[in-house]
Parts: sequence; C-alpha cells; structure tokens
Amino acid sequence: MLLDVQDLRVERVADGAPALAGVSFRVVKGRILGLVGEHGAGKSLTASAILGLLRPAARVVGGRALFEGQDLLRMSDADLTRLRGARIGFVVQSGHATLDPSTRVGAQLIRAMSIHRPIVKAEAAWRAETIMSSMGIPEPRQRMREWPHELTPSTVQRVVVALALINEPQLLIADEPTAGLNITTQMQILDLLHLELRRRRIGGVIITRDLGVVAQYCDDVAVMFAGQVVEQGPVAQVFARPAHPFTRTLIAIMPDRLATGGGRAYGGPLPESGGGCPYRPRCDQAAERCATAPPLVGAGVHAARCHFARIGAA
Amino acid sequence: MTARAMRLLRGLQDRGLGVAFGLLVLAGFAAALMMRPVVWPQGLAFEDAQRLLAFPSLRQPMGTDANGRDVLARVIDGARYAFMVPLAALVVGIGLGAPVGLAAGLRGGSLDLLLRRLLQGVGLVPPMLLAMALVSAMGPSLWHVVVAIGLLQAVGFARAMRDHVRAMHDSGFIEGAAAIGSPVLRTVMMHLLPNTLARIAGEIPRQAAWALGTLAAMGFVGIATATSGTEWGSMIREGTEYLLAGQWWAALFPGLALLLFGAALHTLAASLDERLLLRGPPGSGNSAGGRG
Amino acid sequence: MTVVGELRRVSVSLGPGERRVAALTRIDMQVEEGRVLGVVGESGAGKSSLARSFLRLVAPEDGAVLFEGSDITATPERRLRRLRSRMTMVFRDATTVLDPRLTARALIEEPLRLHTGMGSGERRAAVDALAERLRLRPAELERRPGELGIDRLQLVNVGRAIVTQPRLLVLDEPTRDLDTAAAADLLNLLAELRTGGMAIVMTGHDIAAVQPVADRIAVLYLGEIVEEGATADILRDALHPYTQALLSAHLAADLTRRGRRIRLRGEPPTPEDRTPGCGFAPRCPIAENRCRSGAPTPNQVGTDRRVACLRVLEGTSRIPLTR
Amino acid sequence: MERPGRFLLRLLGLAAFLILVLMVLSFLLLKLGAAPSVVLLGGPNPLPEEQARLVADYGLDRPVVVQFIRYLIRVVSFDFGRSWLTAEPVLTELLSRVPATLELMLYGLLAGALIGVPVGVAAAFARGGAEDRAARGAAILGEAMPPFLLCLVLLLVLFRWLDLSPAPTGRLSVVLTPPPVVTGSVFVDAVLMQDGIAARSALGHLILPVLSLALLVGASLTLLVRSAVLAQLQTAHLAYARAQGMSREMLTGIVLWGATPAILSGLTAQTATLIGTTALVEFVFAWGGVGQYGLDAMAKADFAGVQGFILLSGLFALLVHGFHGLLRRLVGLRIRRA
Repeated sequence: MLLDVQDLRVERVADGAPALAGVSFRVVKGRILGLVGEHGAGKSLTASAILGLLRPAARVVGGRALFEGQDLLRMSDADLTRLRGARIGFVVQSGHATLDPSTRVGAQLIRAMSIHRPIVKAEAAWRAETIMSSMGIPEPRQRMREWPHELTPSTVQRVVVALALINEPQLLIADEPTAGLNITTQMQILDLLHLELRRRRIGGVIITRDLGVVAQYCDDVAVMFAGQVVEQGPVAQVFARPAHPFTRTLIAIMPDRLATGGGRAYGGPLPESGGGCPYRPRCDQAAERCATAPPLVGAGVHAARCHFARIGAA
Repeated sequence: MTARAMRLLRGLQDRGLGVAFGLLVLAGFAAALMMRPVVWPQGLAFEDAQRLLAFPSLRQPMGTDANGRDVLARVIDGARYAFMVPLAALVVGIGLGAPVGLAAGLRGGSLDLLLRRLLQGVGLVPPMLLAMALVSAMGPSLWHVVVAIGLLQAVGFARAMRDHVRAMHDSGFIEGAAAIGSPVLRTVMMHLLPNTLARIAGEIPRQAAWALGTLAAMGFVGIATATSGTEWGSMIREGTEYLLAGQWWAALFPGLALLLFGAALHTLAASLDERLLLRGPPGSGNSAGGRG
Repeated sequence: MTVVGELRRVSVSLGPGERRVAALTRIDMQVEEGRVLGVVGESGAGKSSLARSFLRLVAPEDGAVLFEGSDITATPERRLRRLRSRMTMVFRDATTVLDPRLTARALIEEPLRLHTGMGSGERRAAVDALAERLRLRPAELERRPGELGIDRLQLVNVGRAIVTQPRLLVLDEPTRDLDTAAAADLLNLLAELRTGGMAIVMTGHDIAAVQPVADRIAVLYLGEIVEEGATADILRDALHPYTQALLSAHLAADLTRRGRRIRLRGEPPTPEDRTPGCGFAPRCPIAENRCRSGAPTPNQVGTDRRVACLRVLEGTSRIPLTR
Repeated sequence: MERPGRFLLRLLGLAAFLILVLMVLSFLLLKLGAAPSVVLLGGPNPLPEEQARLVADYGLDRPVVVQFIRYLIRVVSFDFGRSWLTAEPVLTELLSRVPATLELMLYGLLAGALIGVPVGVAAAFARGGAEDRAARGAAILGEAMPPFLLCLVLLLVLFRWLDLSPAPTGRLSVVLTPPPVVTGSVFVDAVLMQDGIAARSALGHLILPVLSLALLVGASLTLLVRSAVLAQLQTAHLAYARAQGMSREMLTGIVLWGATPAILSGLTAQTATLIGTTALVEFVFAWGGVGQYGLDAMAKADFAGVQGFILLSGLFALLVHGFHGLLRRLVGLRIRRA
C-alpha cells in the first residue's frame, strides 16, 4: 500500500462548512487510480489536503492519509516540505500558469532538482535535457533556454510532467492534467503520463471529470460526489458492475453511450445538505431510508456507499 | 463559535468601517457647514483688533489669525470649497472623459490608438502641475479652477473608461448583446455604461481627493487667488509665516481639516476597491470558494 | 425538407491589416429544420467563425449566407436585428457574455423585451415556463451570473437563445466546460428542440461531444471541411485520416479500446502555419508527396458524403490502429 | 522578442510623437494665456515699435498652424523665450536649477524606497493582520497628506519646537557663501572644496526636505509594493512551487522576483510625476530648484516660464519612461544569459 487515505475530513475556514465529508481511497504501488467526480466534488481539495497545501482557505478536521505508513496529515511542515516534489510528485491543472513566468524553462527544471539535494550545475543541466527529450520534447536544449510563454500548450504540459518526475517520486498526483487541451494533444499527454508511470513503477492518482480518462488509462477508480468517495474498485469491475447509482449514471451518459430523448434529468444543483445520502435528490432509486447516512457496502477491492449497493452481483 | 463570531466581526470591520468612517467625516463637515451660521455665528470677516493671532481658547477654540478673525469659523466655512470644487470638477471630468473613452473603447482601431497616445503624451506632465498651469494661463477664477481640474480628471476617466469598455468588448459581452438583436446604443446605455461606472466607482472618491489636494495646492502657492477667502490652502498660505514663528494654529487647523477630508475620501476609495475586488470580474463566479 | 441556414462557398478572414488570416475557406454547408448539424474541430480550426457565419455575426469575405432561403450576406445590421429573434446563438464562454448586474430572469427576459410586444406579466409567465423546461429553479432565476455555477449559467445562456423560439439555433462548444451530467441534460434538451422543428448547429472539439444529437457531422481542419456526412456513417467508417485520428483520440467507456490509437505528430496548427497542399499533410500519418503540393477539394463519396483527401478515391485512406 | 534595432526605433518614434503632443500642449497653454502673447515674448514692457516688430517676427498675424510650426522650430532650436519677470532666457534659468531638484528627488526616492519596499512587502505577507492594517492606515494617511502640509508640520516640530533643523532658507544657511558650482549639489561641492562648515549646513538643509519627500514617496510605494506582492502570492505557479517542496526562503525569492517588474513600473510612474510633489516641497523650503521656479512662474503669471517648466517636466517623464523601457529589456536579456 503506497497511499491509504482514511475518512479525510476538511472544512472551509471562512464559514466552517464541511468541504470533504470523509474521503477514503487507496493507491497501490505501480497502479494508477482515477479520482473522478464533478466540478466541486472535492477532488482537488483532496489532493491539496494530502500535500498539506490547504491553507488558508480550508483546514483538515479529521482522518488519516498514510503514505508508506506515515500519516501525512500529522506530519510537521518541514517533513512534509521534504516529501513534496521529492517522493510525491504533483502535476497541476492549469499548465501554463503552473510554470514560473519569470524563470527560463531549463532553470526551473534545475531548480526543482536543487530543492531536494545538492546538485552540480552541469550535471543537473544534462539531466534536465535528458528528461525533456524523454518527454518527447524536440530540441530540448533550445527549449530549455526559452521562457514558459514561448512554449506551445503541449510542450508546457510535457515540461510540467517532467518537473513532477524529475526527482523520481514514488507517488504522482495529476490534477486534471489535460484540462483545456485539444483532444489530440490530450491523448499525447495522457499516453506519456501513462507510459512513464508504468515504466518507473510509480503509483499514480489522476484527478479528472472525464470517466473516459479512467476507462482508458487507470487501473482503479474512486468516484467522488459531494465531498465523499461513493464507490471505489478496479476499473474493470466497476465498469462491468457499477454498484452506486451515480457511477451507473456517469457510465451510462458518457457521450458515446448517451441515448438522447429519454426525458430524464441527470444533473442539477446539490441539495442544501441535511444529512442522509447526498446523491438522494438526483437518484432515481431514492427511498425513505436514504435520509439516513448510507453504509459502506462491500469490502476488499470493490466498495460503494449506498443503501442499495450489491457488490459482485451481475 | 466565538472564533466564528470574531471572524465575522473582522469581516464587517474590513468592509464596513472604512465606508462608515469616510461617510461620517463628510457628513460631519456638511453638517458643520450648514449649521455654522446658527451655532457658531462668528463673522468670517470680523476682525478683532484686540486679539490678533490669539492662542486657542474657549472663546476661539482654534484661535484667531493675523487679522484677528476666528479660525474655527473660517475652517468650517472652507468646507464649502472642499465639497463644491471636487464635485463640480467631477461633473466636468466624467462628462468629458466618459464619452471619449467609451467611443475609443467601442470603436477600437486607429482612433483608439491615437487617443491612447494623446492621453499618454498629456499624462507625461504631472496632472497637478498641468492643472495649475492651466489656471495660471486662464486666469484665477473659481470657474477656471473647476475647468482645469475637471479637464485633467477627464484624462483619467477617459483612460479608465476605455480600458473597461475594451475589456468587455474582448470578452464577447457586446457581441452577445448584438446576437440577441440589441441595438448598439441600447447595449451601451443599458449594459456597458452601468457596468463600467460600477467598476470605476472606487476611482470617484479618489479623484475627488486629488481635486481637493490640487485645489489646496493652488491656494497654497497663490495661483487661485480668487479662492483666497476661506479655502484651506489659502488659509495655510496666510498662516505659514506665523507657523514658522511658532504661532501654528492659523495654518495648522485648516491643514488638519484638509487632511481629515482627504483621508475620508481615500478611505472610501480603498473600501470601494476592496469591495469590487471581492465581487470579482463580471461573471467570474465566486462559487469556487475562498480566496487564497 | 426546408433548409433554414445555409453557407455557400463562404470564406472568412480575421485579424487587422497585414496580419489578416483566412479563418474559413469556401465552406458549403446547410442545416434543415428539425435537424442537428455537428461541427467538429480543434482550436484554431475555425469553429467559432463558422458558427458566427450562419448568423451573419461576421461578414464573409466571399460567398453567400442564407437564412430561410433569403440571402442575408449584404443585409445591413439594422435589418438583421429584426431577424435575431429567429436565429440565435449560445457563445462559447458562458461567463463573460452575460451582464453581471442582471438576474438570470432579466437575462432570459431580455430578448422578449427587444422583439415582442409582451407585457411584463406575459414575459414573466414565459420565463417561468421556460425555466421549468430548463430545470432552473425559481430561486436560481433571481440570482446573478456571479452567483451561479457554470453548469447553471449555461442554461441561462441557452434560455436566452431559445426564449423567442428561433428557427435556427447555433451553439459554440456548449458542453465544453460542463460536467458530464449537465452536458447530457443539455444534449437531451437539444434533442427535444429538434423534435420541435428547430434547426440546430453545434460545435465541439471532439466528435463525442456532438454525436449523441447530431444528424450530420462536419469535421473542420484549418478552416476547411475535410469530411462531412451522416453521423452513423462517420462513426462506422471515417474516411479522412484526420477524422479517424479524432475518433481514436476520444476516450470512450469501452475498455477494449485501450491503447489503440492513431497518434498524430505535433499540435493543431493555427491559420498562420498553413502550408501549401493539403492542410493536414504535415501531421498526416499516411501523407504522400503529392499531398504536399496539390490541395484536395471535397469530393462526393457515395451518395451522402464529402471527403477532402487525395487517397480517398483510391480507397487507401484508412489507417490501421496501433497499440 | 523583437530585434534591438527595431525596438529602439519604435521607442524613438513613440518618444517623438509624445514630444509633439507635449509641444502642442505647451503651445495651447500659451494661446490660452490671458495676457497678449507678444508680452510673453518681448518682456514686461515692450515699446510699441518693438511690439510690432515682434508680432511680425513671430508671425502672430499668421494663422495658428503657421504660428505653431514656428513655435516648434523655436523650441527645437532650444529657444524657450524669455522670462517675463527677469527677461532672462527661460532655458538658462531652468537648467541652472536642475541640479538642485535632481538632488532632492534622488535622495527622496532612495529614502522613500527604503521605507516603502520593506513595509509594503511585510504588509503583504501579513495580509489582514495587525501589521498590515497599521501599514495600510499609515499609507492612506500619507496619500491623503498634502505635501506642503507635511513640510509645515515637520518644520513646526523639528525646526521651531525642537530646533533640530535649520530654517527653510534653501540649500544653505543665508550667512554662508555657496561653494563654486561643480556638480550642482551644494553639499557635494562643499565637500569637494573641503569647506566643512558649508558642508554641514548643506547637509542640515537637506534633512527636512528629503524626509518630507521620502515619507510621501514611501506611503504610495507601500501600497504599490503591497499589491504587487499580494498578486504574486496568489499565482498558480507559487502554489505549484509549494507543491514542489520549496523552502520558505525559495518561495519568498520567487515572490519578490516575480513582483519586481510591477514594482519597477509603479516606481517609474511615480518618479515621472514626482516633480509635482517635489515642486511643493521646494516651494516651502525655498529650495531654488526647477519646481519652485515653475510654481513661482505660475503664481506670477510668467507664461514663458510656465511653458518651459511644463515642457521640461514632460521631457523628464519621457526620459524616465524610456529608461524603464530599456531597463526592462536589459533585465530580460540578462536573465536569458544567466
């Protein structure tokens, strides 16, 4: 077990409202977990909480996040700083804004290495060039001399992946690594990320709103809804026999499966809380008992948080 | 619970206190100005030959000036200029600047470029100096002071207006209105203008403060001699000589009034800015939660 | 079937003076009543220009734009304005086109104020009825754009576009920023509108984004149509190499498709990078020398398909999928 | 990035246009003048023949456009006309006063930056805290403070009450003979002449004007630096830098380096218009610089003097902006080579 998040709870500092209401999932070494959910479900917040980057907008109020047995949530800031970027790599959403606009690309790569260990400049430059060319960036030496704003979106994203991998982490968290990219570019970047994670046997978390990314690139999936993980399991099992109604809907309405004209609404705003199952207002199965908090059904690799879940049944 | 209450209180302070302070000070000056003839009926021009440069006392809380006139009465009366001149100048400034900026922002292209360069050229000279030079060239009437200050403000308003209109144009705001068949003039009046004015709201008290400072500087230097009655800058000018000799009240009290009035306007501006900042750009949506 | 919107050999150029570049080149396209046309292309392909062309929001440099059979290419804006209740648009960026000071209700109501003589009570009732159809809650109608999430905001945009019951509705990447569920709801709504007889043009950067409702799909590359045909035909047997690449890049729910991809070199070009010959040749896995000199024109293939590729006629344009 | 030649050409073209605008502006000032223009050119009391000759000479009977072109030619050949008050050439009078003003501005800016930059940075890092509130309150007070009032208050306290500084009599005590002009800075010239008494007096006379200017500059610089740093604190790349495990020191470095361009721009804008504030400070302290000359000219309706002063302050601003443009480019190049 590389990362074991148990019942992570986070609240917003401004009004004390709960933002994460018990998030649990596991990442196994060498496997890729897809953390999927809608806008505002708490996916990015989960990543920030694990990396200790919540402040000042939110704070952790409960749970554990065991990384190789150590609880990240109770670690001192100094220890966490040593982990970040070294043993846990991070690929962030908005590629372009991620790079420091006033530092050359090569210097940023070298700086990323220098954070965690003493470096020899020439050797670091050579390593930066090597990793850039292994990311499929043509003319890496030329690119290293350029400013971030001179790069194409695809190259930017490749550099961001390179930055995350350069210190050879054990775990890599990628938060919507292809948001806003063109579809052919998206494929290039995801292929690259997938390949590198496999090759280096790194445990990966890919955060996304697109179940297609999960279907095509992930081994396991955790589905989030309203600050909770409502279903987790191996991709093949979850896609074959989704246990939570939200997961079922998500799969059924993927664009290549969607049959229009059914007259059913899938989306809609979240309820004003009030206990019970948060998916209740949107659920076509909702019954009286859904007003109470749903149990975690199933154990081991495939589990769902629903009163009606049947794990393993066809 | 208490922590949450504290946070709430602090939030209120951040937003409300600035506005409250600013408005309270301005209201205080306005009330004093209107009530003075009743409550403090000292003649503005009355000279007490027995009491030249008298130290502040119960009878004359701010003392008397070199001509034996009551400083308190004159300081209160000076608020007249502090209200009138910036307000009238704002009318000139917005009246001239807003349409020009609007036209340039809407039209874009070479007209826009020319206007921007012209304003850039005019902007090279410190606006206060240019306003003073204009008054000295046109002659020292109060009307000229208003026009000169207003003209220079028009430069600023034209620029701000142009930038906001341009931003809205680029964001597709205007095209969106055109696509539902809204005539250009209607779009401008109903959508563009209200939004732009709302976004430069913080600029208005700041410009008023600038106008006040420039007016006072003209009075102090002796350019706007027509205002030399009870305008604070002129009063300070008259009192400077005695201040250096240690009889500070005739210059310092109008100075403090000037500072208080200016600080009130600046605080208002800062609070408005902060509120606009909180509200964010149009349609940015604040559902994303706290700001880092 | 009545043709509602039509482009005839339309070319559009954008940008000022010397930096003017061709955004669209000789586009032929039409949409009939009760039909949905999906236009697919990556950024810089000319989707937005094409969408705007249908409504004469851009003036074409060449060619003709027709609405309900009448030529509106040279119609002055003053006269077009009256048509704007019958041909409407949903813009790509949901957040910035709306007046942030108005409530959702006022925004949806605005076209009614402009184009109908309805009294305020009637307008109110019309907006309420539409809101129910859009599944906007009454409380949401009284909120301003800044207080609504992007999913809900897009419904306001759509509401504004359909409140006058237009004949032609053009949507520019309407589902781009939406969650899957909200996107599905929007597509369902479009299907409903189609049944009501509306002619719909929608763009997307991904074939999957338009396929659930589109009757026909046109694929755009560098301002030219490279393939156009019935949706089912294109999904079953894409002929142009670029269409095939787009289809393979789509991340489907189907686990058996893992890793089977057509990988394109480089990135989607911008009009400034246009090279002579076939625009797609620099990235095409099966390009030949002749593709770099002679530009292919859209050729009729079969009865109902147009493809702009030199290899199509020989039947050698299909690319094998690689792992 | 464009090539250096093109860049310089563009800069010069822009400068030429802006100078033209300035000239139109100062020409209009002259035309606005309440007194007949001839008076400005011929000194206080020209004879009737002299006046007629001047009218013909300067073509005042010609159309305005022709007059403007003649004015342009005059200014370009460094003829700013003669002062109405002293009948001396305006340009000579102005240039002789430049060193005094530059000296005051330089020290004021340096001292102001020493106040404003650290306070602004500290306020931004302590956003919302007590330090931030205090700094912001003080800065707003400074912004609202009329320059001459600050000078008078400082004079009252430090000169009249505490007797720590000399009387506001310019750059040197009135009883001393100024050292011969070498650099134009009385203090430096006195040191060069090894005149200890004059040097001490000059230094003493510098303190209050510089302090006044520094407080005013520092106040607005505080707000500027604060918002520039705050903007950097909210960037996505800083959040990413934290996720990379950078130490606090490295993060601070990134923030400051990132805020530098915005601070430099603000500083430039401030320096370009600093002559206005400086003029008022000079006026109070009888500093004898360009600013005091300009204000005197305005108060006494010496339009030739006003015109020259306005033109000169515009040109100064243009120089400052041009220097900033070059600096940005050079800094950019330096980073590229590093």
